[in-house]
Amino acid sequence: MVTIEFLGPIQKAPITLEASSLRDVAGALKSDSELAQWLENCAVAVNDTLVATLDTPLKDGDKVSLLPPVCGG
Amino acid sequence: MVTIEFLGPIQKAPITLEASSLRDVAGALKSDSELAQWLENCAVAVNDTLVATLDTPLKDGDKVSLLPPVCGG
Amino acid sequence: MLELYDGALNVPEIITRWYAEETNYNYGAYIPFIGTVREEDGIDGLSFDVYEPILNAWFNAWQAKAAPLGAKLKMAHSRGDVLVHESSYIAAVFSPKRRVALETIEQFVEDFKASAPIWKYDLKNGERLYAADRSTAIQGAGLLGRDV
Amino acid sequence: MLELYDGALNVPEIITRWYAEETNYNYGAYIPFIGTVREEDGIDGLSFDVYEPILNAWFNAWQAKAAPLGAKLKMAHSRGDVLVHESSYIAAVFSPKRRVALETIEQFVEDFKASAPIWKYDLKNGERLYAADRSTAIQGAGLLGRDV
Repeated sequence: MVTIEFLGPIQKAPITLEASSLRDVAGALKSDSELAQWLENCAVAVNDTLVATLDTPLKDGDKVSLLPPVCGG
Repeated sequence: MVTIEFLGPIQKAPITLEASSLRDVAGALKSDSELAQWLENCAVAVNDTLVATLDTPLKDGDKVSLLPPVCGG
Repeated sequence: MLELYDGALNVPEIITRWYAEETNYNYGAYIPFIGTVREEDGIDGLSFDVYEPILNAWFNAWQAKAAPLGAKLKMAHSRGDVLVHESSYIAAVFSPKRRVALETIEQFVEDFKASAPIWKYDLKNGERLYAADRSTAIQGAGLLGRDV
Repeated sequence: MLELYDGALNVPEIITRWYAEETNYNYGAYIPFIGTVREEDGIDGLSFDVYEPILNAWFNAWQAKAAPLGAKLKMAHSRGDVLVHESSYIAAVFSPKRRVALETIEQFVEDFKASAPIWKYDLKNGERLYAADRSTAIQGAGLLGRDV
């Protein structure tokens, strides 16, 4: 199982699911209509490191974070 | 008479001379060997305003200042 | 050094402490950038969420990038609410030379705005509203929205 | 506002007073640039001559140039001796927007180095030596050396 957490303004509790790569996560999240607006503009981190490809492998216990558009300062 | 003052590192007391333009001042200062090294790299102000031409007219009581290379900060 | 505070920053304390801390580092230039909440659009203030693990990694990467230039970076940011005319952000560079300091502070602040995992909300009429229109998608965002 | 001091600047006093002074000016960014004397080439410190009338005119021209951008400038500089690890120069910009602040502080500091009528001396072995090799001729210099 991997945990998906939603940062900042995405008002959603973490979820857990079975996934062996980010591609599996993308497939699962697409069915959630609440998230549709966020998938297009969120960056993704695995275990707190930003990643660039859906082929990123995942293993049991990994944490996937969705980071929406930022505005610090 | 106009007064010529020498700013910063030019170790020289002010002098007064007759001049109707900066050209007259340039002519007079060239005969002063102490000043030779400074004439090439000094900016010139008349009554505390920087000027760009030797044709700048001067009148009685004007102050001409020589400003050597600067390094504030 | 990265410092996070609940609520507004104590700017005098921070910028003078940083100045004192570096007395014996032989720098020539110190440039703090101080960000203050402007009164505009009728807001009472701003509020911030900060995701620390990635913010720390981002800051440490910048510190490593500045080190070969002889430069050091410091940063402070608020969590939670910061009212109008209070300050929420300080980024600072120390370096031996002025050109490095001027170039680094600009790049550091601009990359901060584009990349640091911090989310801003307007405090207005008792609500906390995500500042979506002023926010920037992090480079590479949209991964999960691509065709699988 | 332009402030001149005999000897080293009291940096904490100046940068925090400037911050407090502008609390009610609705700026978003405050960037002070602080210049500190580096220990190098065996100097004990630096010493400065300042020609106030032209420095004031230069500063006022900059203030007028910054005003249409909504920006305000402040500056402090030392006269006389400033020892190693003490500070001699602060230039600061306040502005509503960060881009204006970052661009203005850079241009203001660079033009200061090229144009402000201030002369620097190394304090070394009891002597006060003009820093000729680090000095810049003011734009248009050399007028009196041209053929008459």
